[in-house]
Amino acid sequence: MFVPGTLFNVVSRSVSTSTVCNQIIKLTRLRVVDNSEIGKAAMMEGKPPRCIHVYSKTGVGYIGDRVLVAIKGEKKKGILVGLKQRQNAKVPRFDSNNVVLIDDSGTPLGTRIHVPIPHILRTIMRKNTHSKGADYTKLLAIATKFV
Amino acid sequence: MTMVSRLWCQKTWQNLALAKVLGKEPKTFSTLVQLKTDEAIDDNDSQAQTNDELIKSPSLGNYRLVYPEFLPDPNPLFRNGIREKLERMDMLNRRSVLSIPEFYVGSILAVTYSDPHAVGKINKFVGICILREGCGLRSSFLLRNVVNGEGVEVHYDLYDPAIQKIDCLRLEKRLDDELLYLRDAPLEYSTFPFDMEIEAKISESIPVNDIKIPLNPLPWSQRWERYNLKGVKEIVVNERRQKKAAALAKPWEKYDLMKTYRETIPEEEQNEIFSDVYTKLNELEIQKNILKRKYMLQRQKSSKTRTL
Amino acid sequence: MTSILKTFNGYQLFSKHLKQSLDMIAVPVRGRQNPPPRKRHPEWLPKPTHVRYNEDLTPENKEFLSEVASLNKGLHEMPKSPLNTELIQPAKWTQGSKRTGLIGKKIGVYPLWLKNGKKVLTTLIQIIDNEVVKYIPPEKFNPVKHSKHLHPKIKNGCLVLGAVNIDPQLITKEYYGIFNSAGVTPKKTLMRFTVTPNAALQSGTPLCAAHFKPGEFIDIRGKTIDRGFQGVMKRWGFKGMPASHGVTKTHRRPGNIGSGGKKARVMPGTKLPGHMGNRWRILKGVKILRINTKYNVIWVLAQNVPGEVNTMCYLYDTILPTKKNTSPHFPTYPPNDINALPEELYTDDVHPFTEPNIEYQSEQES
Amino acid sequence: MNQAKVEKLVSRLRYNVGPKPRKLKNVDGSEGRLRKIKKTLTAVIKYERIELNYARADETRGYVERLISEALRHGPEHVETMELANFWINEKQLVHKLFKVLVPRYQNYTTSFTKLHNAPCIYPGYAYKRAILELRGNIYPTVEQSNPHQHNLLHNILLDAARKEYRMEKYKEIAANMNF
Repeated sequence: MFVPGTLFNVVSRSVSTSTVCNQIIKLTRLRVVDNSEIGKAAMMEGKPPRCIHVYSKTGVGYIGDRVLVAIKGEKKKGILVGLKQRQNAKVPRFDSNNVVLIDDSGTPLGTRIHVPIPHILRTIMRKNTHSKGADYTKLLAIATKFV
Repeated sequence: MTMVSRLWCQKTWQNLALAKVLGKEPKTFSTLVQLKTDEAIDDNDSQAQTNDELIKSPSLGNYRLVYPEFLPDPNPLFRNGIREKLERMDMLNRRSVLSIPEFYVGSILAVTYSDPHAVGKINKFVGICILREGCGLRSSFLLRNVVNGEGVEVHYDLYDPAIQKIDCLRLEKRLDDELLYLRDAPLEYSTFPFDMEIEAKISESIPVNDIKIPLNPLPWSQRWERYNLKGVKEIVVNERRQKKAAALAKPWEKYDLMKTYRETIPEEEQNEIFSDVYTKLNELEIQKNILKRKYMLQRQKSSKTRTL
Repeated sequence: MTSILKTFNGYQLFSKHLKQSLDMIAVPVRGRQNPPPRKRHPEWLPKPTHVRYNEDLTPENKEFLSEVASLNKGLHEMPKSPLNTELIQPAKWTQGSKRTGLIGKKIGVYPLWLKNGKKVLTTLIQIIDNEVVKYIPPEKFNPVKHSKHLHPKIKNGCLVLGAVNIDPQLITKEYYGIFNSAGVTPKKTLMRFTVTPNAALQSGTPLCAAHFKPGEFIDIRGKTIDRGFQGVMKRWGFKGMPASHGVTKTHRRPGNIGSGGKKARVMPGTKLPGHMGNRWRILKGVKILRINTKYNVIWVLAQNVPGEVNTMCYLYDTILPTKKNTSPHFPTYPPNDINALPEELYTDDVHPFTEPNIEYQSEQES
Repeated sequence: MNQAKVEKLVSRLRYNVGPKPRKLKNVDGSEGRLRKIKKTLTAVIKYERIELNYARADETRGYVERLISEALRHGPEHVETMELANFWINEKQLVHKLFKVLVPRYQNYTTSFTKLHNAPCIYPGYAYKRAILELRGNIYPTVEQSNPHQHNLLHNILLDAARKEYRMEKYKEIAANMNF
């Protein structure tokens, strides 16, 4: 998965960066799950984006939170659509930390999300749309499967 | 021994007798509902054994495996007879509304539930039960499946009233009590189709699936070499991790008789608990069986018509 | 010599000095001006004058005594009970009335589900054998007063309640005397509740869980779990210090506890290690969700009722002004009508387990 | 709230079991703790009555009771029980005693199999709480002393008379009811 440089970097520190606490904090590696050009290219290259900021007061990202990611040398915004950490009853937990890239107005960069996304995201996205100026419900429209 | 008899004077004996009298709980005077779990067992004149019939009857002996959540937490700091009784009554009331099938870790379940985030839709999740935990109304289970190439796990409360239906699609056990290692196994081992149908029951006893699963290469979510797993093909780790696992192993723990005692509910208490709920559970089981037979008959008929 | 002294006295040369010295003896008291009131033994609780000892009874006699003692249990069997149940009339609740509370036993915590599908944790409190032991009218009731608190002008009376019947053989003669005069079976726990005179009850009146209604708010007083001597991290939630980065021997310590300079002392009230728990605490404004009248159990919407499971706690009508109850059963639920109640009482928002599954409907339909 | 373990089925012990195990200070941790208990347990089965430290006696008591109840439950043919007996009893001839002497002895017991008495501290010396742990039904004279003159105490004589009177009244009442 990793290119040799990254591999060396990780091995030399012998510290895994974010799997232990399973929280989305700064420098957590995320997985882009939409079919946006930049996202696909980054995942193919084996350089998954890192979270460089979480737009919440605690600095810890939970499901539906907005994050700023560093992807292929660019800064992009994204929405967390699936987490690895333990969730409440009836909210699914995923095997990877998934993110969907959006622009400033809330429009997704891709046209399709190829993993399932949780039902609870509908409520969260609708709620966020009201409070902010951006419209996040477009993200729900490009989802292929809800669980 | 001589010393013992010399020192054992009249006074200590009197103190002992007094302590014994004080230690007796005057339960008979209270209008509390009497429950044997509450009672202090007196050293000298303990009560006679519970009736032998219950111990011998095979159906009650099986109940602890089928309905483990009816047994309370063995920690004496949390025990209370009345609370356990009320909790059991609530559980039975819920079970009479929703039929909860018999299932084990390793069985494949389908859960239909109503979701406030998706109103007016049928939400159904199918998956393998990889964990069963909690007791009483807190009991819950964890289902795992792979959807669109992504591993998904959902946690459900067994007595949640928003659950509309629970079906056991394939009733079987695995070699381990928890299957959390499926997270680090290839995805095909936890992939189950959403349109699976209920499999016909072949034998009376619960089949044990003795499949051995290979694990993905490192890194893993947990140090599986330390868990003494039976359902996993040989675990390959480096020497350092092997040594550490060997150092942390506790092979003497299985001989610790009091540890096992403090982790379990004794048989006499189990019989009291299950004889309390036996009649109602039995009724529910009979109803369930009738419904199941009907369903099977319908399926057979429909399959015949299809083949014709 | 004496004559000389007498003459000096006669002149009163040192009178001023003498007076001054007398004044100096009456120096003002240093330290706390208003010390907290000393603990006073309750008037209604006689002090034991003798201890229990081994009576050396033969086993047959022991059995005989417990047989006789168990015959005289319960209110109805009491031949001398002064209670006349007809006299308990439901009075009218007025503003400022205060009725009695209950003595309960915390028996556990488990979840209930609300009608909207939300899971809430509830604590179960059982009301065991609660009976009025004594009423002390306002004239005779003189509690210890804390000088810092404001006293209400209306003086309240006091009800002594008892809970959990015990074997009379296990208690001293003095303790038995309290119950004998009231015509009540001896109780394990006693507690006093201040009440207004219009909420007075006769001794021997049984109280049950139906004293409260579902939906009412109560305050619960209990003794918190005794955790022993604890450090600042557990006791006060301090952060401690880093595990590494050159830190030695101070991973769970408080660090600096005050400034130096002229103060040169630890400020009163500084959070330090010490004994944690085993204190009386009141949890205020807890909602009652469900009541079982058969087993006398109350479900309250809280998972943090002070105390361990199987310890006693005391329930009062809440003092929070916004949650105060305006239409309670006053002075208590009539004990003769208990059979008229259904076994389970719920608030409107609780989902009883006997009801069908919760299904969420879309807003247009509903 | 944790689920109780269900794989193993155990009989209830007929004494009040403490909520937590004692640690019994040992450098080897829980393994060393078991080794300590093994020694005491072997001694209890061998001598049937020993005097020792209270904490260790109380801790060992549970293990003795459990071992005997397991032996009663499954018998010597059961492999796991034999393994347990092998582990716990250091002197192998005592394994035979467990299955051939103790099991028949406790077959019809409704009380606990062991008894724990408080013992006086040794003076002079450290005031450790001491105890006597014994198997019930042993051959030694009883540790407890009974008052031989109990029946002649005044209150017992009075109570005897009262009891007889009370019973007579009861019988009379019953007889009167029978006539109707």
